[in-house]
Amino acid sequence: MSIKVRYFASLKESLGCSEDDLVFAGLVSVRDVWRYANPQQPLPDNILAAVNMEYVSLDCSIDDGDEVAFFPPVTGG
Amino acid sequence: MSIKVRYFASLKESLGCSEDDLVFAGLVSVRDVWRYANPQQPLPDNILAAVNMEYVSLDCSIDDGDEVAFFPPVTGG
Amino acid sequence: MAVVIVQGGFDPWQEIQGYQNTLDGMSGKFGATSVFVGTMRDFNAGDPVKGMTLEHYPGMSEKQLETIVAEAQQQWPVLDSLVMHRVGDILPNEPIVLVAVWASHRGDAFDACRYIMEALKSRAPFWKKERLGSEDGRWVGENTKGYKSV
Amino acid sequence: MAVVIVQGGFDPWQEIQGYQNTLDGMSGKFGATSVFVGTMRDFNAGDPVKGMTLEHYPGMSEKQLETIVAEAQQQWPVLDSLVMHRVGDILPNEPIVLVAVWASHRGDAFDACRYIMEALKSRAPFWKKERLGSEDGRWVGENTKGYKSV
Repeated sequence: MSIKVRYFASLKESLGCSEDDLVFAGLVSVRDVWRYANPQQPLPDNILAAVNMEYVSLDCSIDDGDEVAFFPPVTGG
Repeated sequence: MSIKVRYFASLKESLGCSEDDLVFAGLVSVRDVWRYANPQQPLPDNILAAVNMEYVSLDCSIDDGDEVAFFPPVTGG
Repeated sequence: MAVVIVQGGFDPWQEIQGYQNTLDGMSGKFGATSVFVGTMRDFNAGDPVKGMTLEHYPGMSEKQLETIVAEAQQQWPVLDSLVMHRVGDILPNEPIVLVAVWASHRGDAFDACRYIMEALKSRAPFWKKERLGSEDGRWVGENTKGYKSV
Repeated sequence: MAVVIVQGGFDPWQEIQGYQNTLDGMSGKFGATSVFVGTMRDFNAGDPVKGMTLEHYPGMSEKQLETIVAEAQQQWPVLDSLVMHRVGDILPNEPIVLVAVWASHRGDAFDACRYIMEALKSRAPFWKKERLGSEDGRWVGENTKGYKSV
């Protein structure tokens, strides 16, 4: 299955990457997506994750075509 | 001593009077002012009283030149 | 800090904009503005209302509003505020009252604005007389509470 | 109910006035409007700030704001609401966010407006990067709480 990964704000800057397209076989969680996409980088504390623009926990499982996003705490308003 | 008494809103309408000038000798309270000014009318429940535009209790004593006001619960805003 | 009793209509949004423009030295200092506008409805206590007349106690209404604003300033770091209240004849859909509070932070702005509004409803000497049909007017008996559990 | 992401400046008071004028059938029905406007300050965390850039997650920011507004509607009898949030480059004294809620009664308007604002601060995917001096920008770490005891 193929998914899109997106990064925002300070995370995008520190990774030097705003998005990635990944292909997986089998069941994967949001946490797995991070591991595959960033094998050198431990998952930062306080990170937030969304699948298809809804907040999810890091253990949420991913379906084909999903858009997975990682970002730091929000600071709008 | 001479004081001014004022009435507002529904109280003004039911008394048919918006203000009175009264002259007293000796110590009087806000409650006494009502009694002298309206001997036929018992003091209504829920009435509010002000002396010189500050809220007071009905037992507050009055000085020469004071403006005493009686009015129903306020309904502004 | 301004307290204004208004005879005749006013546009609350224009008033806020105009007042904010006069706030010299406030530029860049306030992060939060909390505003409440009370508008006349065309129904009350189950009846259609055609209009109303707002009576007040001139002098005392200003004095009480200024006291209320000073109390809010003592409790929260308010940078500035504007309170306007209309008197006289009013039609449905017209603004009755405006409370605007400027502060550095949102919690203070919200709290102070609501405090001023609740205190105004319970202590500022204004009285509403509604025009219902062709009949005489009806004095509004008492203000409802602004907090559910008070 | 409207949720708008704005690129470029906006005048919150004109926006409210304009939006309110489009609310057909609301005339005489709303008694209370509660508004919050967040404005950029020229200081933060002890440092002077020259400007900032607001990044967001296009699509998700609208979706989250619409969810938040729907939650407020479920909890309070909201007649209408307007939420605007700016993105892109911003200078001090410029508005960042506007929340306006129209309701019959003031308690509902106040509660719903504050709820939307607090939820927006904690859940809507916007990020601020401040420009301090001649240096690079600084990402704002986390939003402060809007209630004292939360």
